[in-house]
Amino acid sequence: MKTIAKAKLPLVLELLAKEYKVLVPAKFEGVTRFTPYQQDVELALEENVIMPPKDIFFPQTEKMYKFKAKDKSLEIEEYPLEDAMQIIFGIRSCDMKSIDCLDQVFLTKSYVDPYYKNKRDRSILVALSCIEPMDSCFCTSMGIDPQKAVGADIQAYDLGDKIGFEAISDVGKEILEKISSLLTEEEVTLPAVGEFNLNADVEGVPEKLKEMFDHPIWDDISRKCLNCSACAYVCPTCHCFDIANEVRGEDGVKIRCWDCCMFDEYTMMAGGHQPRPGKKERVRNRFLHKLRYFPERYDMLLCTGCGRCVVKCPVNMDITSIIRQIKNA
Amino acid sequence: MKRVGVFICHCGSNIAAAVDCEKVAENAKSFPGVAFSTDYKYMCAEPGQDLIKKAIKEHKLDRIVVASCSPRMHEPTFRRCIESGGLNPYLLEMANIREHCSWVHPDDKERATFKATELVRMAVAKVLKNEPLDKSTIPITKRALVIGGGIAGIQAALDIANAGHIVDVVEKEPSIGGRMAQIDKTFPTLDCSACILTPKMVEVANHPNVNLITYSEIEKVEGYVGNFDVTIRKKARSVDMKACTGCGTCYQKCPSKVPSEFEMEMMDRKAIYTPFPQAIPNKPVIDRENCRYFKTGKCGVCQKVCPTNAVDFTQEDELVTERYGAIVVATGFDLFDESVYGEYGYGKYKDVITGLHFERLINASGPTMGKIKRPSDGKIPKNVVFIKCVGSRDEVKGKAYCSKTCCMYTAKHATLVREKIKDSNVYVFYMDVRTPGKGYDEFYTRTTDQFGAKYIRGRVSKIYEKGDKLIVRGEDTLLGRPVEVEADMVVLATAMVAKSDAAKLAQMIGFSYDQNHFYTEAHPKLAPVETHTAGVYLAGACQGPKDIPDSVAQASAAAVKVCGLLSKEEMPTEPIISAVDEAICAGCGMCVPVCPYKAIDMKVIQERVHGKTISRKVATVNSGLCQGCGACTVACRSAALNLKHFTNEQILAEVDALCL
Amino acid sequence: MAVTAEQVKTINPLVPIKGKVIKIVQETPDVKTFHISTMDDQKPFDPMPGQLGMLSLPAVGEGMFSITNKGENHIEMAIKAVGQLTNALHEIEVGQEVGIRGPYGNGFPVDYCKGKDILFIGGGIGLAPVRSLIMHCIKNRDEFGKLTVVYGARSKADLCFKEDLFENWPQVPNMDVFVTIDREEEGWDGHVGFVPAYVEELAPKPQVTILCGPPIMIKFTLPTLQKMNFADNDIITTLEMRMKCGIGKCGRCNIGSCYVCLDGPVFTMEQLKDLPPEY
Amino acid sequence: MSEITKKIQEIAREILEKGEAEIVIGWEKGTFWYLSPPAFIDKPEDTQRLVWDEFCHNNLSKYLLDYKNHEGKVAIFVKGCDSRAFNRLLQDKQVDREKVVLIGIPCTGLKDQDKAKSLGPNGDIPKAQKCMECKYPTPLVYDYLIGGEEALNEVAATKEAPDFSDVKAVEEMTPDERYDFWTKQYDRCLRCYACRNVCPACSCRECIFDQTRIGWIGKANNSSENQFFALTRAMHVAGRCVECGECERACPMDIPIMLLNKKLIKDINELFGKYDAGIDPEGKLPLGHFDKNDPEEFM
Amino acid sequence: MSVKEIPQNWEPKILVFACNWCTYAGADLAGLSRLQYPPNIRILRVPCSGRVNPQFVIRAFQRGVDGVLVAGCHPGDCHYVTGNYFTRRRYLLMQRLLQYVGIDPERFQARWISGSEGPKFQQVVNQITEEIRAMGPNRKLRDAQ
Repeated sequence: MKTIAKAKLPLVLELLAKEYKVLVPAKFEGVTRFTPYQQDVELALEENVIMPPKDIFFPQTEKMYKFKAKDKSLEIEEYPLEDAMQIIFGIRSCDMKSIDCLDQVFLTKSYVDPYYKNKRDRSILVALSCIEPMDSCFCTSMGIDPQKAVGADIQAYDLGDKIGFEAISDVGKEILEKISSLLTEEEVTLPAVGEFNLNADVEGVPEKLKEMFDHPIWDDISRKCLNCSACAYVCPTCHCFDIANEVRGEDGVKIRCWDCCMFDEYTMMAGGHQPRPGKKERVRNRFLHKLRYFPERYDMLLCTGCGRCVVKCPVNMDITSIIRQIKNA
Repeated sequence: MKRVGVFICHCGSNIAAAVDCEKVAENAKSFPGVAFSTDYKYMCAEPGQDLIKKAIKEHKLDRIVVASCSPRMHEPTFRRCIESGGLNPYLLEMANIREHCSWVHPDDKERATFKATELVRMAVAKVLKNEPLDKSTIPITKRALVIGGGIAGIQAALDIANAGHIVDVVEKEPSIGGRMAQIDKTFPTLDCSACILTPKMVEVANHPNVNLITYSEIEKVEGYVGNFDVTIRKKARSVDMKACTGCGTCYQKCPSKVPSEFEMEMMDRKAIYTPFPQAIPNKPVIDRENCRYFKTGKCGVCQKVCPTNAVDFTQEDELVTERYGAIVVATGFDLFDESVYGEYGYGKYKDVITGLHFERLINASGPTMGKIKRPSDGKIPKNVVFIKCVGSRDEVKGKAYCSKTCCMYTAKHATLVREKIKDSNVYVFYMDVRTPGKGYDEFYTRTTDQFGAKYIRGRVSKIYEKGDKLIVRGEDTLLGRPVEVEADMVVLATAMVAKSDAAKLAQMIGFSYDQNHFYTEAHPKLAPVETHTAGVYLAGACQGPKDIPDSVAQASAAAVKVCGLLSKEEMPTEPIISAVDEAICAGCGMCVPVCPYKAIDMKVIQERVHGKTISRKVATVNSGLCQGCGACTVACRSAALNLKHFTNEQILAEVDALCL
Repeated sequence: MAVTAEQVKTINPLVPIKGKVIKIVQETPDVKTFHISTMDDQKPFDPMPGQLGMLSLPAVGEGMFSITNKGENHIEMAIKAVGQLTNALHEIEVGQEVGIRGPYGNGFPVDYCKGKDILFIGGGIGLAPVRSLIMHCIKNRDEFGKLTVVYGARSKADLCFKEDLFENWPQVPNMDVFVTIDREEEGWDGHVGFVPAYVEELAPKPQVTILCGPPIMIKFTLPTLQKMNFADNDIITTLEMRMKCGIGKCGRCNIGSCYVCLDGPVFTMEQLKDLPPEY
Repeated sequence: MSEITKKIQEIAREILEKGEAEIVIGWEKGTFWYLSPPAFIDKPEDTQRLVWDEFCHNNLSKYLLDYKNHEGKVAIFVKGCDSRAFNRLLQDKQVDREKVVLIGIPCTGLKDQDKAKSLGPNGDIPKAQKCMECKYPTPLVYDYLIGGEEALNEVAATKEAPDFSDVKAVEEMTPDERYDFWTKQYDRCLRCYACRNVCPACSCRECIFDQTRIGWIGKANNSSENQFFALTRAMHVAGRCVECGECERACPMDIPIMLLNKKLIKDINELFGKYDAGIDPEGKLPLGHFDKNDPEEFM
Repeated sequence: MSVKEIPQNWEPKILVFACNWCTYAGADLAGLSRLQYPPNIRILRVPCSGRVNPQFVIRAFQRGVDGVLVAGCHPGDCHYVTGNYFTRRRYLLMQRLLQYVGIDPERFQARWISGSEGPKFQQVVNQITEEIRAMGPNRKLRDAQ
């Protein structure tokens, strides 16, 4: 395997950054997230980043098209799509899986989302393995191998003081080629992955949930929820969006931005009808979506065990505990 | 599709000299929603207005922007204009391009034109969000309430009654008459107070349009202008007003003696009593606290002696509720509590008295039959000292304000002492002598020059007893030396203060009062008898220290306001008022205290939530009270309150339009 | 230039094409039908009966509406004024340029209905989606059996498509139209009463029922239909949810694992029974 | 199990068994040792889930808004700050005192969750910032008091009132530095509204940030809109913030929200006289009344 | 563009929220008296300074004004009795808050200008315009457009 000392990793990134836009996990203004590589970037390789890579492909706010509306007339103009390739370095297995989930949503089932596809098509994904799970991690419970990501162009391995690279796709091979001068070929054995603190047994959960729509468990689970969207906005798989406009006089821009099923306005209909009026309905929909509806539709869970929601929820809504409660119900 | 018409006025050359009006009109054509735009020499003139009306028809305009002078000038004009053109008058906005543009930027036509264009764009953005508004009306109950039966209340009641309206006068005491009834003579004419007051009292009592409700208090006031629902507590008189003939046998025979409030406790009355001989109604009440029957259950003399069986011990307080269109508050004043000035020895030395005591002492029907005698030993005083500004103009111990009447009544007292006791000496300690009023200064001059009262400018520092004399020690600040006067009697000119329960009544009705608890007029100059609560007016000393002529004048002024109101069947209400979106209102009530007009109440509404009927509180705006200031809209965090014609949406649209 | 459903998938499905309103029909005090063409007077796209279109006044918003009919050069949408966008739509005039994209959703199972007697039950604005299928059946009259329409509204003024109901449709061969209003009113000599009761009273014998209207009407009509021994997959209805993207991505119109914009809006009773009752 | 935990379990059980309330809201242990999230208990046997420890941060008063239309009574545990929140809700007329059973807990201060996470269970975990500045550690209103009245004496308030040193540090920056500082903070705001939803001062039925039809705020997440959100929210909770610090704790992006709120608290005290929110439920709010002698700076 | 850079031909745009009864009348009086001041202000008429929601002020900065003035009757003279006392409280706080987040104090100001104070209106407008002109365009709180 081709390796490089961790301390020398910036050389690799530096080299790639000459040709590509390189996004790396780094601490940026108080939060760890994927950040364009610069020399003074504060790399964050110890733990997974707080903000998942979702917003690289599906930004929180994205311009769709612009328009000019005056009296009876209307002009619509699309923005040109970018074509520069970008490399995203250091995506963990859980987040690689989340990109798989997002691909399902945005690229399959009759329609392809062109905004997502464009960014996805010009992204080269370098996955990075985990050896020491955080307290809140439970990716293995979701069937994810922390050392082997799905969909990567290159799989990078955390080897302690070194990083190993393995090309998976053709593009991956090309990239590795470009940095080969910096790498050393050597035999490596992958370090063992540490113990997981959190676990969830999802076996049979989607099926069991088919009969649990009216189960009293939802009253119980939902009571402490605040109906904020912290969980959804840090979730690597949550993908709901709203389409809104920003109008300044005659000129306007259609934007799409993240939305969340916890909000009242999300399903509120024009006449005032609200199909999911309260906490219970919304919390139930959220977890059914993750654990039943999404598997029904796309044959995979909409949770990757990254544990971000467990950490960030102000009232400790813990999906692993909810899965346990479902199992025990 | 909304169709805005824009009309740019040249105002002759007033605007056109500094603003390129044609260009502004041309620019406006490209603003969203503008269907027609033009300019004209004089928009407000008849041809200009016709131009607007014609354009409304020809171009199917449904809202109008006029860019001209200040809306404070011509908004009513153009509202009428578009109304006669078939539009709701509130579908008008004005851009002020004269006072705010051409007149202040005469030398930079380019930028003035640019500014005018922007002002028009803001107005267009706003008018697109204007809603038609309708003036509604509220009915007026043709009945007035006067609270307080002193000279101010009597005068107001008579004026209202003479104009043909029904008026109820509520008086707390058993008789009307108030403070003026206690006074002996009035300055500056020295005519007898009773002689001029009593006929008024009789007149008001006999007036077919006036109902006197004495020995009664206001319990509760609800509603708003035109429709005040007032609950009045008629205290139990224990005497059947219908049966009683006022013969007086009962109080002649009553065994319980009580110090008379009317006589400043210098004389006794009975437990069943009329406050003074000329009382109206001249029918007694039983003072239950001091009545032997009510205290011990034994006695009942009055009942036994009453020839008409009018005494009724079983009477109870009665609450009556009546609706009034307008209220005049004329509750009068109290006197400052002089005991604050320990150095004057009031209460300690019997011969230190107040002005009002003095009024009773010189009154022919008073405790001394009009002879000035010392309360302590009944001797005729030789040396009388008057001290002015007791409690007034003294921020530390008393009130900061000037009590206004004391200079004159002290001069009056001084004159009377000199007149009645030929060999007397009168000393007046004063800070200033203030005599603005017709004949007032002449009166004061007579007091000093003709009657020889000695005025000493200075404060009194101490009064102490020496034998049967009172030593008054002070300083003559003009001569800059201490003075000491050996006095037989000292009269304190105590300040007029607000009634002790003044704040309570103001809160009940809902208008404001100042830090001294005098009632606050709506405007110190231009609305001196109005309160901030529509339909509630002020008369007399409840608003601030006043003498009789001022009180009477204010009472008549208040009466005119009432008559003006009651002369209408209904009153139009301003449609630019706040409105509550009940779906949003959480009922927190934050809007209530910020409303200066008490126009916001909380009400309970019922609604269905998840198949269950629940009730919750929401704010509601009383359209009769709301004046459209919009304070509530900012107090409401969730924007459940919005001010019509100046809505959040409209103001945001204006801000946005400015920045395009 | 008409865009086919297939073409739409190759272009950006989230960006509307420019269209214009060529005709506006005031159906009831709060319902208007808008006829929409492309700028070069073509049909914006060719919808199947029951499919949806996303209509926008971009400065105000975008909304999903059922397409009530298609003409040679236009599509029609009947829209009730209930919110910000629909109120704004009610203010526009002929010639207004709008954004339009679609068609979306599954549409009615036209092939399944072929050769069958069809009962159409509609209430209020609920006739809007049904009308597209009625018009399709009329245009292809030979392919379908007997057509029966039972339609009700609160009052006479609230009846949509009056011209169809009283003039056009009654003249179609082998087609019955029954109209009812909730309460008696002056100038109405037709039937008075609620739709479910009227259906029971008429006792038609169709093979397929298309049912569309306010939830309360559906709730009370279903037992009647069940009494008539209908199979659940022969009762067909349409659902409404708040929608934003129209292409099954944005998430909000899900009912269970279905997206109404993509998998609906047409559902059989059989399908609905498998879905959570969150609509 | 701590003494207090035992007592709160006992009292909760008693309240449920006697039918004094239908539901008791307290805290239970969460996923990690440093989390004690809210627990809703309606069966006496479940009361054993309840705990009291140094991580019972959640301000339970906020949940009373969920029970506005609930017919029966609700019992909640309140620390000092929670009781201030309860008073605030009373002041906002959002709760009915008669329908709530308050069980007071004299609080000796909670520990900082984030520091606990990084220092581990054996670390010397400092108190949470809000607790170091707490002026009212004991409940101001309660029906029951854990540990009885004498427990109140044991819990002494912080000797000194908060010195606002953190606020002053920001005040001392230049305007551009301040703008930079806050822009960086709010650039990472997700507008998830956790701060609002957890805040007991936010009791509106419909928040203006949700009123898209009026368009107070755009849906887009950008610097400008996020700062509109921050400033508007700060003004809306001005004079109403009970310093429970929940907004800041709830924020997934660790934005120092209390640094804004404290600025307003400091200024209200300086401008309009000492005022602590949630002390007197009958009192007037700083922005709900005025004094004619307020400072005059606009002449 | 750096915060300090002033583009050519730039003119400050200043929004004045003026109460109808005092400041608006004061501005009218300035006009009647032909008191000149630079044409950079735009007056937005509100019934009372108490109607001015702080959100309007932030919105104005968002949309690109360079300065905001809230002006009303002197305390004690409010046409609506007490409106401006609330204004005073609200904007004393708001002013500090805006400064705290980095808005330069000159950008947001509040003044009492009565209907008789035409000259004062002129003087205030002159002063604010000059102050803001010296500072250059405001970019703080601005949305990207």
